[in-house]
Amino acid sequence: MDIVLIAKAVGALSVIGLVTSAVLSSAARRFHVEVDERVEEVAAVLPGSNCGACGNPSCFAVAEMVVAEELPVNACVAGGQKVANGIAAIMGVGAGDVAAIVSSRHCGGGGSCIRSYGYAGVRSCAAANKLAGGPIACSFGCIGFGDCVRACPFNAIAMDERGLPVIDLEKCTGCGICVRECPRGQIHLLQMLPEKAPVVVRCNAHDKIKVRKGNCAMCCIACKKCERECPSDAIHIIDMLAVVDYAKCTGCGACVEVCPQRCIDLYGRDNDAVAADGAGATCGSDETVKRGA
Amino acid sequence: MSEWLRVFRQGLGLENPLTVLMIGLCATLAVSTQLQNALFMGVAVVFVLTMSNVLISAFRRQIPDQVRIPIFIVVIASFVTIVDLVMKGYVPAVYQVLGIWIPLIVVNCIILGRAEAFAYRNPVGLSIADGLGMGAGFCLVIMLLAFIRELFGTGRIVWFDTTLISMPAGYAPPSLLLLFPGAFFVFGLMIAASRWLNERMASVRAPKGGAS
Amino acid sequence: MTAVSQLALLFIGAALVNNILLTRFIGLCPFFGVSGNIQTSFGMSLAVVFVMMMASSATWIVWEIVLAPLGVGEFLYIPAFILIIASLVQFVEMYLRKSSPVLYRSMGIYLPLITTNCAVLAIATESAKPGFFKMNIALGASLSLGEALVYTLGVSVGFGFALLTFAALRERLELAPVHRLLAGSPIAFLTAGLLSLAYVGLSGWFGL
Amino acid sequence: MRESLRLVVSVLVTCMVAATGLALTYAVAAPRIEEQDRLAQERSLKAVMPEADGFDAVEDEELIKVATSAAEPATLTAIYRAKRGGSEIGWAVRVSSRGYGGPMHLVIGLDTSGSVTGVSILSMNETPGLGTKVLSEKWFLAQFVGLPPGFDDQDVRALDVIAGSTRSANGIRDGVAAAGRAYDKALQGREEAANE
Repeated sequence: MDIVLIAKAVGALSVIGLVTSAVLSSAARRFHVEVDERVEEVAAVLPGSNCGACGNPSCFAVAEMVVAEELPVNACVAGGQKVANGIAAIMGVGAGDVAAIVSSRHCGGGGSCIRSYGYAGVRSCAAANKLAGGPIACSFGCIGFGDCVRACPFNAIAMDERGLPVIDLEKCTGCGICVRECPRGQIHLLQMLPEKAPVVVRCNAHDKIKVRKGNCAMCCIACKKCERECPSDAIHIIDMLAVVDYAKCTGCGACVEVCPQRCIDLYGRDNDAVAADGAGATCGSDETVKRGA
Repeated sequence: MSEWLRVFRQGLGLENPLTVLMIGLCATLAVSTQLQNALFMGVAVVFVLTMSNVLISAFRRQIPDQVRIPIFIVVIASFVTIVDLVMKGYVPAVYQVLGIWIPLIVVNCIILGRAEAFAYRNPVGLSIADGLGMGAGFCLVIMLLAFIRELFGTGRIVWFDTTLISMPAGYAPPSLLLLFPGAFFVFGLMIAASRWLNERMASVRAPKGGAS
Repeated sequence: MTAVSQLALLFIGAALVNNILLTRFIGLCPFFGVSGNIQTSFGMSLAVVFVMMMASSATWIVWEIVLAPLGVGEFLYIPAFILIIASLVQFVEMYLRKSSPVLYRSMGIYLPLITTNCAVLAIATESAKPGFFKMNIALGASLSLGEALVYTLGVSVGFGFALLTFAALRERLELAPVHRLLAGSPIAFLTAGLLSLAYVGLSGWFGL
Repeated sequence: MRESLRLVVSVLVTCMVAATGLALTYAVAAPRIEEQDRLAQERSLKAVMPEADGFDAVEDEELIKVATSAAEPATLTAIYRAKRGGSEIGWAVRVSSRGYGGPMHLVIGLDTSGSVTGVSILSMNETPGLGTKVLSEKWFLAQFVGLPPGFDDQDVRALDVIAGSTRSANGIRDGVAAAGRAYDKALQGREEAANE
């Protein structure tokens, strides 16, 4: 009765099945991509967070380029020395030293900073910054909605009770994404410093002193006391803001003691005077808030 | 037997394909304008899911790994075509409405997902449990969604040409619920409601549990 | 109406007026899965446009050469088409991994996701054997290969457009203060509802 | 080589089994499907010509061509000759015209003298609640019944529309007007020829 129909149906479908599976199996052979197993090993050593600090889209791309000798063994900035040594071992090559850097915050204001208007929009620094220069009066300070916290692939940044991002120097790999992500990153609110930088200035303001003091109790008032006090001539007032020259700075901490605004903090990766989470923030802590409020 | 029940209940509650795993949404939102159609869709999905689970897990050793996807697809497609033909022949009115959604069961993420994740690795018995469980989970949610949309969208539920429930006379049905945006709104609120329900059940159980 | 304006009408109709995602509800699985951020959505849209064009032409050719002449198309089109699409996706994935690893990394990882995408199968069936979307094309009128490709291009561009607009919305949703019960997928559904309301508004634009 | 052979064979076997199964199901279901289609067709035509008991499609190429050109801009999809007890009592014309949300497919019944015996909608995609009023407002479709023989576009234009869904209503009016034009050009001439 309908043997013809069945035959035609079986014929049609098996032709399609045959063609597709034949094409697939031949393609599987012809397009077989021989993956150098060293690429897998190198990729395993890399942090694998595709942070892009080294300028490449993904760690897998870096692994392939390192194995193909297009990139040096210590290409991974985020991975630092540990990763560089690991890759060198795999590649059987000497590992150069990696200039380790960490991120730092130049603002101590946070909650105590005067608000210029009430902001109820999307809780992102980038969005708030676009609205009349941001809800805080100081146009150089930290808005505190945590764009850097969300952007950090190594979750090394956390907001503290003052509403300021605190960078955990152990986890920070110096990839620089937080500086790119922060709307005020370009004006050095967040800045990459050498990992051993012993002190950091918790202010980034360049406006007039009188205006600055009106906005925030923790600002640098360019009184030059730190400049006179510093034994190794490492800190200078440039454009009415204290700037540290980390080549000369010996980490004696004299400037931290003498600053009347207590606006300079101890910092640096293995600086034992600094609390484990790299906060070490005297600036903006409770007694200064009381004095400045 | 308890293993069978565990897998079955998993499909209904913990891993409900729609509210929890969020797969197989395509047909759900489109077809849930009438309770009757939702029933047919649910039954079709249960049939196809269970039958393909059975066949795949029965031959799971013979199916070579590299070509398992094409074979799964041909098996599922055949069952879907059987449903398609049976519906076209015996229930044309419903087929008129379900139309495109029957063939789309083949690519419904639930079925291929379960075939790959469960049937290919478990014996036939458990696969049936999983098929029925997942299918029932799908059926439950799609009929609930259809019930809400039809009752509030048209003012009454028509079940095989008999009006089961109808809203009070003065009710002016917002036809938006029958349109596509309505489906998104109702489904979103349904998930929120199920979360609220889970929270309340958890909080009701917790204090008692807390004492021990 | 000249042929070109007919095609343009078909394109705009498929892309905006009858947008497959927001007015036809087809292909929702990746719509909610991938639209977490814009980069993944962009990669997904590229992959969808690429695969849909190839899938539609493959199914159109197989329909004209194998299924229609033999007259078995009526009940074999589902397994045949989905078999073609699945192997096509696997073939493209292998080819991409070999020929251009960079493109593969940005687009390739979405390819397996596309095999289970309802939109690809729906449009492949529609361009080979029109009939389901009676709204688009007059009942039963069959499409020439050119028309099928323009129609598929319209649909896939519409798919990408809807996906990207929704991804942008969802990224902002991540930061918006949302009620704890609605956070996550419920608010995504409500936003999709509003977006689809906008697209449905287009329906009276011009009759097709 | 043996390995890839095993792959191809396994896919092939699955395809063959599936194809046979489907062919058998189709063989069983096919007559039922045709039966349902024919019944659906019958019901839609009978809706416009209640007293007819049989319809057969008109195959006369030349006649269809004239009627289709007359029916522009609506597209005429089919013409059926309605019969009762063997004698011809009129025509059923299937037309698709453009509504608000896309094409609307209608069937218009005309008796031998050319007056409208009924209008019914096969399928449309109008907005539920607004466009669908052409269906729910019973008087709208009923007003076409009894259009005098030889009615032309002006008579149809004179009939009233539904507030809030003018474009859908116009869609239906265009369809009926197209059927009228088709009748004047093609069917009438055909009917005289049959009388001589």
